[in-house]
Amino acid sequence: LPAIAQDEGPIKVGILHSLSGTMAISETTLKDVMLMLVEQQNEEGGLLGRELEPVVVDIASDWPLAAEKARELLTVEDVDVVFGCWTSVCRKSVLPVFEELNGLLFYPVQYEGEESQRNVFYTGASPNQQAIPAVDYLMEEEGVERWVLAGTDYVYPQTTNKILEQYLMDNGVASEDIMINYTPFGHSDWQTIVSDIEAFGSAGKKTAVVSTINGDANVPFYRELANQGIEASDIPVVAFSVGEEELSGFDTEPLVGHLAAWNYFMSVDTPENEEFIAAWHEFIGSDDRVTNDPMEAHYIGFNLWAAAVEEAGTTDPDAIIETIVGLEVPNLTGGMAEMLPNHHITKPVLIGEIQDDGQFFVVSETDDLVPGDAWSDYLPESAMLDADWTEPVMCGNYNTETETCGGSSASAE
Amino acid sequence: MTSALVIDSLDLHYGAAQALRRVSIECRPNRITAVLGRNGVGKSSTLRAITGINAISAGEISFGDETLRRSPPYKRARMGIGYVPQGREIFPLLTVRENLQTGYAGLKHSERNVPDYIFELFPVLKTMLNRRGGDLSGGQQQQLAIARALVTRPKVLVLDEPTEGIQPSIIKDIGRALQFLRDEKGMTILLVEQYLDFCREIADDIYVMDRGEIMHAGPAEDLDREDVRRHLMV
Amino acid sequence: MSKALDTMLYLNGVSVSFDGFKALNSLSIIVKPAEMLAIIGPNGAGKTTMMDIITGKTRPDAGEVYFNGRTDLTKLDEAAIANLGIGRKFQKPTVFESQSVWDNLEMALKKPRGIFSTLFYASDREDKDRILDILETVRLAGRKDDLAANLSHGQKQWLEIGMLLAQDPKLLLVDEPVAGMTDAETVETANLLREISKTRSVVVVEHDMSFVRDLDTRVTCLAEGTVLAEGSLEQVSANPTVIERYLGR
Amino acid sequence: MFRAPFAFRLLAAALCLLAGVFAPIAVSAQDNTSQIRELIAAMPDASLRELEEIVSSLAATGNTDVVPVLEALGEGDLYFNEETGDVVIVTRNRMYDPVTEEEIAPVGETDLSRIRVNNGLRRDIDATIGGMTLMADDPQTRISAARTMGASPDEENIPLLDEALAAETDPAVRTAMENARAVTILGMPDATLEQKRQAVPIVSRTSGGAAIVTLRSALNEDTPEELRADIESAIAGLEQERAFWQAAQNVWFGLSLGSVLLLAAIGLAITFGVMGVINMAHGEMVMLGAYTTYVVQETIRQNSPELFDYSLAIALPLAFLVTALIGVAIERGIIRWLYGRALETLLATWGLSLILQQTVRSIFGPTNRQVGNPSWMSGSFDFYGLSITYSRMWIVVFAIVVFAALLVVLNRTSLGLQMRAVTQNRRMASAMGIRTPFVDAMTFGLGSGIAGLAGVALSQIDNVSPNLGQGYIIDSFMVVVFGGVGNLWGTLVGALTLGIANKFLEPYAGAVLGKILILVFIILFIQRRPRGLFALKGRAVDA
Amino acid sequence: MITQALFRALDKKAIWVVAILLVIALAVPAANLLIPPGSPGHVPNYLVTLFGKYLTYAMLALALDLVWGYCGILSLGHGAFFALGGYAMGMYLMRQIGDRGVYGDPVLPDFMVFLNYSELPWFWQGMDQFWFAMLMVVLVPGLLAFVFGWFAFRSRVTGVYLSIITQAMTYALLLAFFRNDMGFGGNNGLTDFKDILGQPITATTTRASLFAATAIALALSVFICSMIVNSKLGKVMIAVRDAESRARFLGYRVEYVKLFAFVVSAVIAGIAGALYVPQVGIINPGEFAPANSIEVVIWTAVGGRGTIIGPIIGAIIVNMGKSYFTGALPELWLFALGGLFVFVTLFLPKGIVGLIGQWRGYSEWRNRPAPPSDGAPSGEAHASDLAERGENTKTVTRAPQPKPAE
Ligand SMILES: Nc1ncnc2c1ncn2[C@@H]1O[C@H](COP(=O)(O)OP(=O)(O)OP(=O)(O)O)[C@@H](O)[C@H]1O
Ligand SMILES: Nc1ncnc2c1ncn2[C@@H]1O[C@H](COP(=O)(O)OP(=O)(O)OP(=O)(O)O)[C@@H](O)[C@H]1O
Ligand SMILES: NC(N)=O
Ligand SMILES: [Mg+2]
Ligand SMILES: [Mg+2]
Repeated sequence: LPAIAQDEGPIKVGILHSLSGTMAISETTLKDVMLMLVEQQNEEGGLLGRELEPVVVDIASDWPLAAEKARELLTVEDVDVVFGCWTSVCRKSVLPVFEELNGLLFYPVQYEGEESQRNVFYTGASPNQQAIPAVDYLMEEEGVERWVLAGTDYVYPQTTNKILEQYLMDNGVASEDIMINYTPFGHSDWQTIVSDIEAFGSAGKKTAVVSTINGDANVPFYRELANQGIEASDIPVVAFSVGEEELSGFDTEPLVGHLAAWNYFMSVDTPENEEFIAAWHEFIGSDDRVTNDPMEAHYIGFNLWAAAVEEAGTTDPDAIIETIVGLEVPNLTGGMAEMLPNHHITKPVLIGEIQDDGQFFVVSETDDLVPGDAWSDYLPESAMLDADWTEPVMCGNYNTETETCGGSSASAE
Repeated sequence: MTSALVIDSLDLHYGAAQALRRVSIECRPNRITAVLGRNGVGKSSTLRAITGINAISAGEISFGDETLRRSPPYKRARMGIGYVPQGREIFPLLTVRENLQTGYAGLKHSERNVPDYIFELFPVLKTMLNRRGGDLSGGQQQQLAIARALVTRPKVLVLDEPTEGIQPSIIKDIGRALQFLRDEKGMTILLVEQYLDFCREIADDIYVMDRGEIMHAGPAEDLDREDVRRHLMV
Repeated sequence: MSKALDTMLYLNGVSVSFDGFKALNSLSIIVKPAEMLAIIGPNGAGKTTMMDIITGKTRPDAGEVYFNGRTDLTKLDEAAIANLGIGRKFQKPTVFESQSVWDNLEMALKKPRGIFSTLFYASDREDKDRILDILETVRLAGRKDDLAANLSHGQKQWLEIGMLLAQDPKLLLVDEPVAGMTDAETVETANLLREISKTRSVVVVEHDMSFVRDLDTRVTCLAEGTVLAEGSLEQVSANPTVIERYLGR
Repeated sequence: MFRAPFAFRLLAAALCLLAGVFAPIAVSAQDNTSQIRELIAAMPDASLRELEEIVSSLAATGNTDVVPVLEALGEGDLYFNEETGDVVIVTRNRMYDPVTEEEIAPVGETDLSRIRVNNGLRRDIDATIGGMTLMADDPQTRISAARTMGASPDEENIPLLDEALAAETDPAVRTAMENARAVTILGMPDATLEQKRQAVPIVSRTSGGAAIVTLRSALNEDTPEELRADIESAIAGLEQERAFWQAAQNVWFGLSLGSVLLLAAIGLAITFGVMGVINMAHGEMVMLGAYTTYVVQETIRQNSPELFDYSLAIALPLAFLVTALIGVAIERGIIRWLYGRALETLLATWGLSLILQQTVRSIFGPTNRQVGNPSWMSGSFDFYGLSITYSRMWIVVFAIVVFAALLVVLNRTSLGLQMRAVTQNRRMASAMGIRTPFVDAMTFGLGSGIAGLAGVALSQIDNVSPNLGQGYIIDSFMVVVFGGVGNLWGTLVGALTLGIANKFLEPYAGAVLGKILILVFIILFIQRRPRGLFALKGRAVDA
Repeated sequence: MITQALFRALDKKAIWVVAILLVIALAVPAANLLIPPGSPGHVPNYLVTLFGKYLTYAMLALALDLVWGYCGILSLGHGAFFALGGYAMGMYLMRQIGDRGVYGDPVLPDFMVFLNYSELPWFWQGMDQFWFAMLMVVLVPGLLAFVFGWFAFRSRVTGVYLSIITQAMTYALLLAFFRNDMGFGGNNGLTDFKDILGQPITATTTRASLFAATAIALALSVFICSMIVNSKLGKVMIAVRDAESRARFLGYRVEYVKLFAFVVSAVIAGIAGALYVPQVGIINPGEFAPANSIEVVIWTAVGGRGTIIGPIIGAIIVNMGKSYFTGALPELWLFALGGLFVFVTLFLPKGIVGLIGQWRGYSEWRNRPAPPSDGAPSGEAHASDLAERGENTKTVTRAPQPKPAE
């Protein structure tokens, strides 16, 4: 039986990130952290007495290539699990492959939600674990009444902003107090937009910017903010895609006080985190390197998977999918991350202010862990949807009103 | 110094095709040497070998005491070989003035000017200094090409069909000018020409080529010999 | 316009200037069917510019240009003009360098020029014979399969003449055909053109007076973009201004 | 909005302190020093809410001695010693007592922890300091105090402002104070009609969006008719003015975007425009220039931080040299085999660009590198109704200088002439005695070097990452082609036109659609002028 | 006449290519489906899809070569036609999902439900019909090429100017398709396909059929291109490439010649895109990225421009290299790929195909004395030497050279 032969070899861990192209800037670190986690696990004796072997591929920020590489990992390399992707389009493009070949994908980045797939585990935040709490904070703590929703023109910002817009309106914000602005990927000239924000913010009401601006465009955006003198005390910017790694690209002194909402900050003071950072610095060979939220997501994802493997006693995807739900592993901020039936996890939500050393100072933290919600409650078309990959529902988009499982999975049964 | 420019047994190939076979020419100093021959016999190829534009596969080119075989064209130009190519090869986007100034490259700073006699010879150029070379008429370009070569103060002037496309009165002027350059400026001149009357008038020595080979060498008077003329017939 | 009626080429009051420089200045020229006109004139007189105007390369600022009595050439583009039956040999030989001598001629051959007629064209005996004929005439038969790029300067001139012949135009514009040719070739070219001019109209520009003499036809001398003198070669070359400005002493 | 450099604020604070010593108020201040010390000592253990209370208590002492400590708190310069609990102010190179300002012998850094603040607290501190510094000696401090009051109007400030105005002689400060006072009055429900009517022209004097907002919010149902008329006409006037300045501001944004495009494209105007090399590695040259800046700044940060403000001046020649040398190497190694085969240069330089990107990624890592703005490149100033950031302004100036220099090199020097000659006819140029290999190498080196210079400038506004060049390569080609290949002026006008057009479209169409429209515009424009804006005409071209 | 043209299309080289492709079209699916996994000769599913993808790339490269190699139009926007064909197919596949989407809407694709579309936008109408979608696959790229080409060629936009506006075109489309409001799924594009023509898209038989269809389509494209370039029209195309204005003076309507080549090429590219999408399972705006189109140019150059087989070989080799290196040398593969491009330009100026001709000329060349070792002419000499040593056929010995400073 091939299964036995397989059990003797190493357990293969696929790492599917962009090491070149536009996304390399964010994803290379995730590849490194995965290598570190695998190495650590091997030092502890591997899993099920077998060694782990990382298999790294470069998807080169090219999404059809990502699908090809996913297929290669699952069929040619026969990996047992894959950790990968950053962008939603990457996930979308590999998802059919994981479904077809029944693989396992751990996806570590905050995303727009509206998805739950049997073979995918979402260890990043869904909108209710990041965006909504951040807006709550601004409303309550900073008394913000006027909102700029600025984002890069793609699905994650569009969806998040749609959810936020609905949420703000539900909270009594008038539509003229919401300004929505989209920019292309890699936008580098922010003069007009920043001055528009300034003008919008000088209407006498406390104004804040909710930024879903993606990776590369952030540096010029924040630089323009600083140069045009928009200070956090006037118009705070809260970002969902700016972490320690993005901040390490520029001088944060003029940006002190701007905010970010994540589920992890490097500055969080817990023993687990301290250990993680120390290990990271040692692994990467530099004390200057930062850690960030998606790295923690991989940390959690990897540990959840490892726990599931130990518990199930096999790496068989079906077994893992069954076992992993309900497992808990510690996160780096002092709590436990639980894999929920909808394949999302529980997370604390932290709001941090940028400090002049490029770190965040946590100014707010949810009291409880927030369970990730696959289908937003703030959107009419998904409010009644639910995901549950345990018996008896076994469905990624279960309609609680009609009590049927919609779409693809229904017919797949 | 007995001779200014000697080429000895040149072979030249274009790819696999041989264009020149053991071509030897000796240009006596202060003389005008003319090379004649029908279309495609290798006249231009010979000149391009001398200027270094085409690489030769065998033979030797020497200029004074120097051998040129391995020198790139700009070194040869700086040694004193001035070249007027067939088809003019004006720098089309440079103005007439700038076209002339390209000849300054190998000159000392004090020499960087256009000798007056050039404008006397080609007055039209003076009126067109700011026009782009490419806009000139064919004949004007030809005049510019000759002028440009003279700016480099050559010791040997190599001209490929310099009268092509030039109006009769200026051809006469060019003839007089070449003689002037030979006599007054001590230049050695190597000329490829189809225009027999012109050659007869100004050349001292002639070489006649056919199919990549030198078929005849001798004084200009030989042009009237029947056996020589036959090489020029169709 | 009415004056144009029985002409092959009719230029009246044509002017063109480049950045203020008047290259043609109210030029008027008439060529009748089956007539040859030789044009001489100093360098820069505007001879080539005149051909540019006839073939649609340059648009005149003013003046009339008619072909065959009625077709206004100033309204047409190069391809349309060529298809009317006006062929041109350029002063600087321009051929399709990366194609063989044969293909150059085949493309020039007078045949439908449409997309689908060229796509489905198959050369017949007649076409091949015609090309072989022309190859003989221009003495390139031995090099028919060589790339045009590998021809010498003079051979390219000949190829261009060949292409002009292949087009079989009603009006031939020939710019300096004998530049770079030996004397013997010059004579032959003159014969060739004379032969052609029995059925076609030909405009020849040349600086070679012996060639012009061999053409034995009407001569027009241009200078500064306008007609300086007209008549037989003897008449024109006796004109003192022509001597002064063109022939020299 | 003007952000005073930090050192300057510190000076202001120190001056305030001096003022405090000599001012009459100081007499009473003496006796609450111990209270201040107590409050400060409580800071390390306080929560954010408690800190807020401490700040207001400190303010309540009315003692200007607290200004430095508040400043430091707001700036994040206030630390406490973890062992002793002593609170100290730490700036880049010194550490001192928050009250006495006496230097303290440095302790190991690990023993110090910062007292954290958040935005809310920072705002409180600003307001507090504003109130306390209205009478400061330094006019700039007084102006910013007045501005703070104007930004958050509070009835209680009126007496303070009146007092200050009575003593104020500096016209600029007076203006600011009068404005703050007028803004406050307009917002006061119980101010008299007369007071309000007087306030209207004062508020509208300052122009800008804030004035309009103030005036608008002064309007409500029961605004008296006369006042309403006053306000409405003032608003109308301001709106008009604003429309004008908005347009002017757009032009400026356009110019500054244009100058960025110009810088990015101008090296390409040499390697592509003059030499005809389809140089896909141009963007990587820009990137290498930016990394040179990074290396220079890193070296300075490590070795002599005081030179930081000169980092760009040092980086410029170095970046030019580094990229020019790489350019020369590329030309000698690869490009020179490809002359006359322009399209092959596309292939080779594309390969090169991949290699260069990956090399940089291997050496410096894939993430952004930190390149800072020297102080003279930070912040902004107001020029009439325009807000101009220093970084953009210097980039505009720099672009113009580079352009002019290049123009001189190309058109006025013999090297420039030789460059053009060589690219138009390499063989003939050589036959004229021009050392073509040298000229080729110089030309490519120059184009690359200029790309490197552009990299230094772009490092000031954009990411310094291995992808930096990719972001500019397409735009650069668009600019060069739009302007007309081979024409430097075309590149200039092309860059500025595209920049300005972009900035005028952006407010209406949004950044994405704006960009699409620009591209469509380029496509259509090229139909009209198939050889670009500054097309070369005549025979010379199609010859 | 037509039969003659067809006959001519199958010249020595083309007939081999077509034959090989047809054999592949049969053999690979057979080896995949009939030979059981594990036995020698079995072609795994993974390779079937992978090579299916390469063949669509080969088609795209061939399409580009028709306009670039033969007609001198360096299109830096050919990816746009490919992507448009792909989107048309993607729309069909999207509509085939029916009510199996996550929101279960019978008509609207998920992303539309999510973006509050109340009904299908007009341009999605009819895309549920296979024949209509296939018509669009051909028509949309063809029409865009026609309109774009009509204006550009009539305005005599040439050389780099044309290249750059084609790049602007694909860039503008990239930005437009990124927009969520366009109704094409924003940057996520179209994905999660279920069936094609009623067959499950992930089924092995479907995969094998798609592969066969691609190989046949490529064979057909080769046939069509070969017919064009071997005709007199092909010669005129080369004439246009080398001396456009001279061709005009001969009476050829240069703009129509170019337009014809451009439209045919765009249609081939569109069909390639349509075959690509079901095999990779996603179409997203990234396909419009200018860099993608440049890559196509590079495949063509690597293989050998101005030949029929060159672009096919180039596309397959470069992409095989990419597939291999991104797995084997994930951190260094760009060095390998970049190095390959530099190497090819320097040492194989006529691409891989030219290598053969070069070998033939090698012995002759070896017997020649070396050209001068240093100095200016070497660049020229080198280039022309290689050109000479290469094929001595009458087609394309020289590349069309846009003049530098024009
Ligand atoms: N670049 C080239 N490549 C290949 N063959 C060439 C090349 N240039 C010239 N030839 C061939 O070499 C031979 C000699 O050419 P060359 O130009 O030297 O002739 P020429 O005597 O100058 O003729 P013309 O009087 O026509 O100028 C000709 O047969 C020509 O076809
Ligand atoms: N595009 C242009 N820009 C400026 N001047 C031009 C342009 N085209 C032609 N000229 C000028 O117009 C005049 C006429 O040129 P043209 O080529 O018609 O002369 P030509 O009679 O053919 O002379 P040649 O006998 O020397 O060939 C010349 O002086 C030339 O410099
Ligand atoms: N999921 C994101 N951030 O694209
Ligand atoms: Mg010759
Ligand atoms: Mg002329």
